[in-house]
Amino acid sequence: MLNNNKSESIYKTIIQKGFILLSLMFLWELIARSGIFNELLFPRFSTIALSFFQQVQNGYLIEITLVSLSLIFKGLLISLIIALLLSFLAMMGNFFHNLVEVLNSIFHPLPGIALLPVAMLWFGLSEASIIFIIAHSVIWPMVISFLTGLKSIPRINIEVGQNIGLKGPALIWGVMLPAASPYILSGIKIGWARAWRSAIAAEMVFGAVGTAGGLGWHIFKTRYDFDIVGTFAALLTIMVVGIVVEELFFNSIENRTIKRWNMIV
Amino acid sequence: MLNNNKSESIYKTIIQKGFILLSLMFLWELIARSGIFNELLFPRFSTIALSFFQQVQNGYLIEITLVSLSLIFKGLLISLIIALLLSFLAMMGNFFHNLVEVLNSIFHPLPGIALLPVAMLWFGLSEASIIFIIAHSVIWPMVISFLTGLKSIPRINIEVGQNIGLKGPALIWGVMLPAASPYILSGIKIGWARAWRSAIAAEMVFGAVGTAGGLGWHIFKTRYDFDIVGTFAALLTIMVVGIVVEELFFNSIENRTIKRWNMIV
Amino acid sequence: MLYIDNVGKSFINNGISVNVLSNITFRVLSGEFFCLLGPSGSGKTTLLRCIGGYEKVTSGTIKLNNHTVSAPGIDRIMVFQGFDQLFAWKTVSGNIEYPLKVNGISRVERRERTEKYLSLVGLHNYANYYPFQLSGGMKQRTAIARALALEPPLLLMDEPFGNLDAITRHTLQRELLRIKDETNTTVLFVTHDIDEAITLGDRILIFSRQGTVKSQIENNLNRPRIPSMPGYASLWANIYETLGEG
Amino acid sequence: MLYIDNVGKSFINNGISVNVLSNITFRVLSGEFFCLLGPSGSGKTTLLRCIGGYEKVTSGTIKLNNHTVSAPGIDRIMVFQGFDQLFAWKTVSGNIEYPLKVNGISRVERRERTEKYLSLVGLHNYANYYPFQLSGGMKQRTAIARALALEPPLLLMDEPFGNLDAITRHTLQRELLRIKDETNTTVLFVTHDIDEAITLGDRILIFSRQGTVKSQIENNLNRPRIPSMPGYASLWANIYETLGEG
Amino acid sequence: CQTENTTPKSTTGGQEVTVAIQYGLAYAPLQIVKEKKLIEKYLPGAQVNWKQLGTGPVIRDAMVAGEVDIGFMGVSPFLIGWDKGAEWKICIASGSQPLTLLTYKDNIKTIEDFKPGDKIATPALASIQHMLLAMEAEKKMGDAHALDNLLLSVTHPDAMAGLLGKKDVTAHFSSPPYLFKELDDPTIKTVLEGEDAFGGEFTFIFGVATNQFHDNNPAAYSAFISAFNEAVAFINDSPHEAAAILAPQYNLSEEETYRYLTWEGTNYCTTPYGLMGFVEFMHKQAFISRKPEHLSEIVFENVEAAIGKRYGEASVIEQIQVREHAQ
Ligand SMILES: Nc1ncnc2c1ncn2[C@@H]1O[C@H](COP(=O)(O)OP(=O)(O)OP(=O)(O)O)[C@@H](O)[C@H]1O
Ligand SMILES: Nc1ncnc2c1ncn2[C@@H]1O[C@H](COP(=O)(O)OP(=O)(O)OP(=O)(O)O)[C@@H](O)[C@H]1O
Ligand SMILES: [Mg+2]
Ligand SMILES: [Mg+2]
Repeated sequence: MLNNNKSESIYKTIIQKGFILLSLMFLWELIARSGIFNELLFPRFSTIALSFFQQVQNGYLIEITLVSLSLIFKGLLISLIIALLLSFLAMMGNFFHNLVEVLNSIFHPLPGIALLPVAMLWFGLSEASIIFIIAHSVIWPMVISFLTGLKSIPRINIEVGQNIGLKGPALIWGVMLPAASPYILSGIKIGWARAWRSAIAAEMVFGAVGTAGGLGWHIFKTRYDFDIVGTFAALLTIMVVGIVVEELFFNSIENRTIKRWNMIV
Repeated sequence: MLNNNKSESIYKTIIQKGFILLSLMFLWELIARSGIFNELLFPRFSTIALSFFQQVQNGYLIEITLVSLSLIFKGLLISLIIALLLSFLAMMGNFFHNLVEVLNSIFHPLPGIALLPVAMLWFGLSEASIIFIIAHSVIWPMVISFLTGLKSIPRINIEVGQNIGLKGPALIWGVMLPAASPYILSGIKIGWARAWRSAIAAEMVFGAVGTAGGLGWHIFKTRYDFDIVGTFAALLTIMVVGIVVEELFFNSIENRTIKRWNMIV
Repeated sequence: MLYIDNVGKSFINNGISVNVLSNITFRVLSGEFFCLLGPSGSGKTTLLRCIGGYEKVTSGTIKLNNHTVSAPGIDRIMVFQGFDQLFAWKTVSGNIEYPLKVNGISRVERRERTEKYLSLVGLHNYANYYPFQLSGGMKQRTAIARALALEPPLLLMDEPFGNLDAITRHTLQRELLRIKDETNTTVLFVTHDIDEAITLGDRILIFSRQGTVKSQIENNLNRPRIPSMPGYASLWANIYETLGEG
Repeated sequence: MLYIDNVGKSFINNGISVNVLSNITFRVLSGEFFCLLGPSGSGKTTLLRCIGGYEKVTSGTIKLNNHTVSAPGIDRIMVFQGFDQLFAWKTVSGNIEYPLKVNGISRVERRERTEKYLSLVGLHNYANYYPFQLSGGMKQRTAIARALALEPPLLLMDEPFGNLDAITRHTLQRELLRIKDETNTTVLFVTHDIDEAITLGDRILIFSRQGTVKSQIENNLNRPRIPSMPGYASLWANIYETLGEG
Repeated sequence: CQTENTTPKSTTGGQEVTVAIQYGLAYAPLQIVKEKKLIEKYLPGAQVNWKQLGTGPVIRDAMVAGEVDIGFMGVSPFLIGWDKGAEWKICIASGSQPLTLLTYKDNIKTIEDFKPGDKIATPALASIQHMLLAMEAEKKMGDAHALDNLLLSVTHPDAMAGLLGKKDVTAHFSSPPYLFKELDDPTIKTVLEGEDAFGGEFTFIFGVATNQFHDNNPAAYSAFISAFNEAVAFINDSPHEAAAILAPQYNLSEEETYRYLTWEGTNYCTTPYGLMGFVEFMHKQAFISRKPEHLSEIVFENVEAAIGKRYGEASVIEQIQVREHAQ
């Protein structure tokens, strides 16, 4: 039942994942070709792939992806800092804990759209507004993950940390962060995916000035133009970036940390 | 540094949280009255509260909230089941683990809007489409939480479980679920808030499915009418429901489980 | 009953394969009380985990009643080393009762057995405590009670009395021997304590620091065994010397 | 040096306040080796945790060098009971070195001390292992090395040798005594083992099952103390009897 | 609420019609059809499903997926869909509303006064508002895309907030009811009227039906057309009564509703104006890749008949399908 990943070679994982991806593409193509769904709404995978590669080749998709990625990166960084601060604050005492809990239960369920007027008032129709919306989407689930992680650190880890003279930020950095690292990582993983989603959604709402839009703006446009192949090619871009980041970034961090320490099987 | 919630009375928590809420309201009122923001965009809290209570009193807000809650509840239930199944599947072996990882890295970052054409094809203009969109929003962060939780269960718990003869679903139910319960709960918490968000967003895009619209549709309409007080009254409803569920549901579950077992401080 | 045949086990540590057990061969007869003695890090736990089915051997075979061991099973109940083997979400009595329930034992008998073994380990006043509310020794005793309550044919015990005071330890040693005779259980018992090995074991297998068998000693002293009895001191010295050889 | 004055401690269990320690009074002199002996669940760990500053006493006071103890501090290094006190994300040597780094000890001296204490506990070959790759006893030894490397004025040790074989245990007992004399450290040592208490302790405090002081015994036997020396057997019998009284 | 989505609902009963309705005064006639149950009046026993939908693209997706038989949309989304292969045609015109470009900046008198850094809000790219702006740009600046870099796509409420905030939105191509609210602010003034940009009158909200529905359900189709015609006539004949029916739907008072229904420039009219003008322009500017050879490719026969065809020279109504200023 319990599988032991360590003995499995990395190559095997890559081959298996590649196989899974190919199967999914094949399945898509098959369904599209079967004609049970209207091709206007469900184009063939091969058509999408073609359009994708054309637009990659001429640089357009890469360009707009970089625009979105830069937004996401900024949003994620700000969120990470705020979420860590909020979580540590909550660990400082009951009052702060209650405060963070109240803030989370108030703001977490609020749709981003709800903050548009506020974002507009504070940041105007600017990049800052989109980053604000991204942060709102990322911070709260991160806070839940981080806080659960901090609260379930084995007591003895903290006690040993206090014993050797660690306090405040040093204790946080030296003991609490590594001890809660499975939660921290899963919070960041969730945050990353959420940031994509809300960046796309926010770009669609806020629009873009002239030609400087990102992927979200592109999706909005292609959807408006009823260019469904274009929309799917943009979505394919998101998927590709998602897989690359998962494999290169998150998996390698996990292998160097929590997997190496046997904190996670 | 480390606070001990157990010694603190529940009353104190409630009083503190009430105080925090009142301060936030007061702050809002103050900012609105200061006139630094256009009142059309940032109405006074008292105005919002008045409208809120009027609409609660005449039953309208309650009615549409119930419509949304019913959507959310269905979406959450389906998501919970699917997320648990996917997570357990992933624990069954490397192939499935890779499959679930690939699915997550593909689908998690995809904005709900991307699935609209597909939802339309599969579920038509029905409640099922909105539930599908909600599920897409909820399942993936849940899977990350659940899977991290399952993977970080102390090995010895599982070994004792296997020793006493537990296998498959019995092992999952009897040992793995309780052992991973802090993660499971935090996944459900995240899911709950996500479900709100995506229900609102989906209703705004899809409109009112069936006869009566929910809160999302109401927000769409009030925004269209530029009835900013109405929009905020609807958002206030979401906040109130959020707080009530956090306090009555999640906190009482935590107190009966992970806090009681000292799995979480 | 239990055949350990030329067993070897290695772990990959920092990319290098390290031999932890090599050429372990012995057999445990039905109804026997068999002790494993060895220095810290000599592979006692690792061997017990292989027999329990929690680790795969790298070479050799382990056979229980002529079946090769491949997975954990209710026919070999293990008391693990350490304090964290209790289910944190169950009370002391819940921890003892739950495995009985899993194994289809009736509610009435479950209650009975739970009470019996709780008293045996001296925890009848702590039935409703959760593990985090227990002392180290109390956790260990609960784990022992849980294993005994299942009355298994083979009991694998990894330093179960490691954190108990002399009095409690003597009581439990006595009780364990009594229960073994009553239920005809076979016991494979890991200890680091020479006195304990002599007091309990019918045979004593001594591990070297390198994870090989150094010697196997028959212990024919009459029971109950006390340090002042003839032959005890010489056996003790013998074992101490064997262990110390390095 | 350390004054324990009429200390009481209670926990709330299932809504009821349970007294775990009552009326504990004793003092530990500077440079003394002080043993706490008592049955499982008698409150030894709880008292040590109060002295360490991890728990608040319910009544009475604990004073160290005339300051009331209120929080953990580097002046009292604790070896906790159990195997899980290592940082899972650091190797064996990392676990020993990190606290030295935190306390501003130079890189060179850190290296030196780490090597010294690693060898002392016999783990020089395991410096790069992570805790999950260690046996129970090896984890315990790492924790001991970590505490010793800090060379603290007061060492609080909670059954540190609980899971070690006789040979290793004897070596470490000897080394601990040597280090204590060298550095003039004060040691407060919890054990459940009568022999260990006699071998190590200048004074031995015996706890009753109810968490009160039953008696305090001066141990004036000459060192090194071996079971066959005059006075050992009678002291042993005396302690065993005191413990057994219930 | 069932999932047999592959077979369009319209083919099952023959007496069933699914209509998508959007929120807003522009769709007032449709609301009247719904409230007065006019389809049922013309086709007793008909099963009418009303789907309240949020946005244009969803209506389009739903029609393409066969979930909706009749939906209302602007002329440009319709044409883009048709261009991409959606099997639908215009079944009725709904009318027009004032479309006006507003700004708060004093120094902007015509569109040529916009500078880089200014932002002009339109609901979407390729929306009617965008087309009108492009037409004006073509006329005044010689390049239909001259202002494209200033365009900002935001919804009307957000654009209005931005304009009233006088910070982020320089100009808003507005429509009722936002137009009315924005004009309440004395500092906001008109830069361009839609009709001036187009060069004549035009209708831009159309009812669109799927070919499948039209072909398979002629009775339901014509019942809908009759119902809609009656609704438009009703609004034009008895605006007070219409306002009374509509007011609760839009959370407005009766007077306000009446005011909006009868605002200058509002015209509920089932005959299309300016249709081919948009076709020409969008084709020329490559918003669509092909042009209908004949009107019948994009409108059903009743619309074609309403426009009429006078041999020899174009009829009056035929003439007003094209733009006066088109080169
Ligand atoms: N998961 C593992 N990965 C790598 N090495 C391991 C692992 N588990 C155990 N070892 C190594 O195996 C050897 C034997 O360990 P084991 O736990 O069997 O010893 P033991 O005899 O039970 O010792 P103790 O009396 O201290 O518990 C040790 O050197 C240890 O480092
Ligand atoms: N967190 C806690 N909550 C409630 N009760 C506790 C808690 N910690 C300890 N106790 C109780 O305090 C008593 C003494 O426990 P303690 O751990 O101090 O014993 P000990 O003397 O160290 O025993 P051992 O030798 O078994 O480790 C026990 O009865 C235990 O149930
Ligand atoms: Mg061991
Ligand atoms: Mg203890």
